[in-house]
Amino acid sequence: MQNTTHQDGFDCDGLTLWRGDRCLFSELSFQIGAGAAALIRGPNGSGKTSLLRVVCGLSPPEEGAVHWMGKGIQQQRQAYAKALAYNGHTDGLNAELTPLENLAFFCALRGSEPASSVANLSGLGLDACAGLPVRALSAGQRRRAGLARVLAADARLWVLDEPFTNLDGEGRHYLTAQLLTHLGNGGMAVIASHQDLDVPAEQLLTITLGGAN
Amino acid sequence: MGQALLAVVRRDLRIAFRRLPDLASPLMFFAIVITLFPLAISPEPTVLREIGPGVLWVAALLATLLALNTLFRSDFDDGSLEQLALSTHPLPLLVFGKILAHWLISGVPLVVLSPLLALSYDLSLNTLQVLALALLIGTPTLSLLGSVGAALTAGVRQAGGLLALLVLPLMLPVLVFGARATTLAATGQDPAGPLYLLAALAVLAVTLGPFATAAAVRVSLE
Amino acid sequence: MWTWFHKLGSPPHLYRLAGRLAPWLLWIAIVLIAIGTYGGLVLAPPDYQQGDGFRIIYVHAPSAWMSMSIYAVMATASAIGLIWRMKLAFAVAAASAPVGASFTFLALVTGAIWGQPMWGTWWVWDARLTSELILLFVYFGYMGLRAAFTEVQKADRTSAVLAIVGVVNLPIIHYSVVWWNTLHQASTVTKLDNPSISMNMLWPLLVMIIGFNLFYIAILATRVRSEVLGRERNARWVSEALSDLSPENGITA
Amino acid sequence: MTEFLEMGGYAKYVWSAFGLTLVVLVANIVVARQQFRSVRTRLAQRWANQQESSDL
Repeated sequence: MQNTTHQDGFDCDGLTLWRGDRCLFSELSFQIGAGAAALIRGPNGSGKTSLLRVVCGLSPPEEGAVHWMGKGIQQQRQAYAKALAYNGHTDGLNAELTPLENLAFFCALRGSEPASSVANLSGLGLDACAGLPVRALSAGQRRRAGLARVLAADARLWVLDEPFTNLDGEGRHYLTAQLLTHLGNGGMAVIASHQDLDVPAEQLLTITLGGAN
Repeated sequence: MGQALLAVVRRDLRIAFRRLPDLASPLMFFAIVITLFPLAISPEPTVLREIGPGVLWVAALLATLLALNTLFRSDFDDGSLEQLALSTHPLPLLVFGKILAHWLISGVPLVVLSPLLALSYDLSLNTLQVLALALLIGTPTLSLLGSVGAALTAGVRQAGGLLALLVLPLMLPVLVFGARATTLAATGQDPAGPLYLLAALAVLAVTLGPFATAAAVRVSLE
Repeated sequence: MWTWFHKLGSPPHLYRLAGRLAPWLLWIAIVLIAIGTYGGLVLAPPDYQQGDGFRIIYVHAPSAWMSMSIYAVMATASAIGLIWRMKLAFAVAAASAPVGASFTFLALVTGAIWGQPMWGTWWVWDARLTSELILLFVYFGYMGLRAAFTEVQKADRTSAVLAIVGVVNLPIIHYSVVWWNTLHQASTVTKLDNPSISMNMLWPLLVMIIGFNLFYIAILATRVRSEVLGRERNARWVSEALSDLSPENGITA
Repeated sequence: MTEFLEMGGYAKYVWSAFGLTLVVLVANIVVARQQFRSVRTRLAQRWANQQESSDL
């Protein structure tokens, strides 16, 4: 893994992170350019989620740095936030609000069009429950609503934590299709998942955690 | 910029009104604490007039403390706090929106409710007005200071006692000046001095508070 | 100059340096405190107003001073830790908190003992005593928050924010308590002001303050070593430092 | 000497204050050393266990 910072892409350089007593990963470096996706694999507790949170800039690594377009993300918090769409284990949706209200809130925050969020909801088959509070939704529907936010954000870099969990076959198919079009338009993605991504091999970079310590 | 602030305030108010019991419990608590003291001390109007201002302010402080739990905890648990931290808008602004919404649903009802309850302490009309004004100036500071503690303990289970220990010392100046202003009014003197000091605290809290709370949110999300 | 500051940032270096310094600092501190006590109790003349009772100032004033300066050290170390990401700065803050709390407690009780003969009761809501009491709550709040997190890094950064918020608020709290105290001046005539201090009363006080400061740094040195070991337990140098399993004491006293 | 001990009538206040100071100072020393020693032995054992498990 050469450590040169990729000018028009995303890269991690020498990342080291400890969780209490365990070294989750050390000297981890990888980079992806336009149209590429990084798949983070590894057994449970191997630090996949922690790595994604470091990638988003939510938690600082012990050593190493994350670069976007060749510049450290800490120096360009606003620009990186514009380029990033993150969906963690919890889908970031308030239980009392409906999926539509949640999406409208995030679109207002991002200044993007709420209309696109409605389209995504229907695309993800959420029309039926668009009016129900999120707490009444099934785990799969909640996951779809969370992904609807990612789709509505039209961000260049997707960071998704186990996006396929709780999704049925049809949902998985829809998400994979969206991912391929996203990569097709020069987008990038860092995805932690147990399932395989059927993304063409030349666009896919697989990183396995958990073997390190 | 202002759009984002309004969006956060609207969202939090909508959530709050969907969970009315959560909204009402700090106010019920405020009322109950106020009715305890006459039972504990004495129903004598002269006694009540003397302890009234102090009791009302201590009850207001504790009610605000109770209301703080809902400020960040649910957003921390369901992941929306992460989304706020990753937003393009500066976090202090979004956090200020949340605190503003929190003040509207916990502080303002206190300001409205306290004069009514203060009647039971046989306080004069003028005192009630000064009490309401002092609370109007003081409760934003309570929310702003309290939000730092709420953010720091967002990830901690059963943080009730710890939150009180962290936040009450910070709220003491508001208690001292607020209670003094009300007592001065109750004894027919001019409460202007402490009110100005309360206002000074409010200005300080509004300018510095959101940045401290934003830093606390970032740290508790790490 | 920066190399010194940077070298302090390397755990093994600080660990060894603190190990060497701690015994000397402690001995010097004990000697100074002994001299100060002798000066205060024997050499200094009694106060014309409070008689020999005023001698309590030789322990009350230094511990009150330490309680505030240690919190300032904690806040500064926390700021350094957050801004320059120096883990050892957090170790200093973590190590200082219990020592600061012990001095605050000491200042509180010696203050109450000092006031007792004058006021006839064990506790009076004097401005300085009340501020000391609030400072003790602030210390407990800091230690409570730090204890709420199992992970050291999380505890460090969260308590650092609290320490900085605290240090900004403490002066405001103190002056609002003083303001509040002057309101009720009429009821309690007493105030814990320092008696007029002549030179032969003053030097023991200065010696005591220096002694207390050195004592704090000596204790800090040993406590920081424990914190550093705890934080760097997976580093190679820790296994080397532990390999000589002879009980190499932090403090030989 | 007894006159000195009386402290002009303030004996119990002055000596209790200085006594408490001594207690707090000694307590600080003892706790600091105790903590240091327990961290050392705990880590030494842990390091020894690691050596054992890696030698297997």
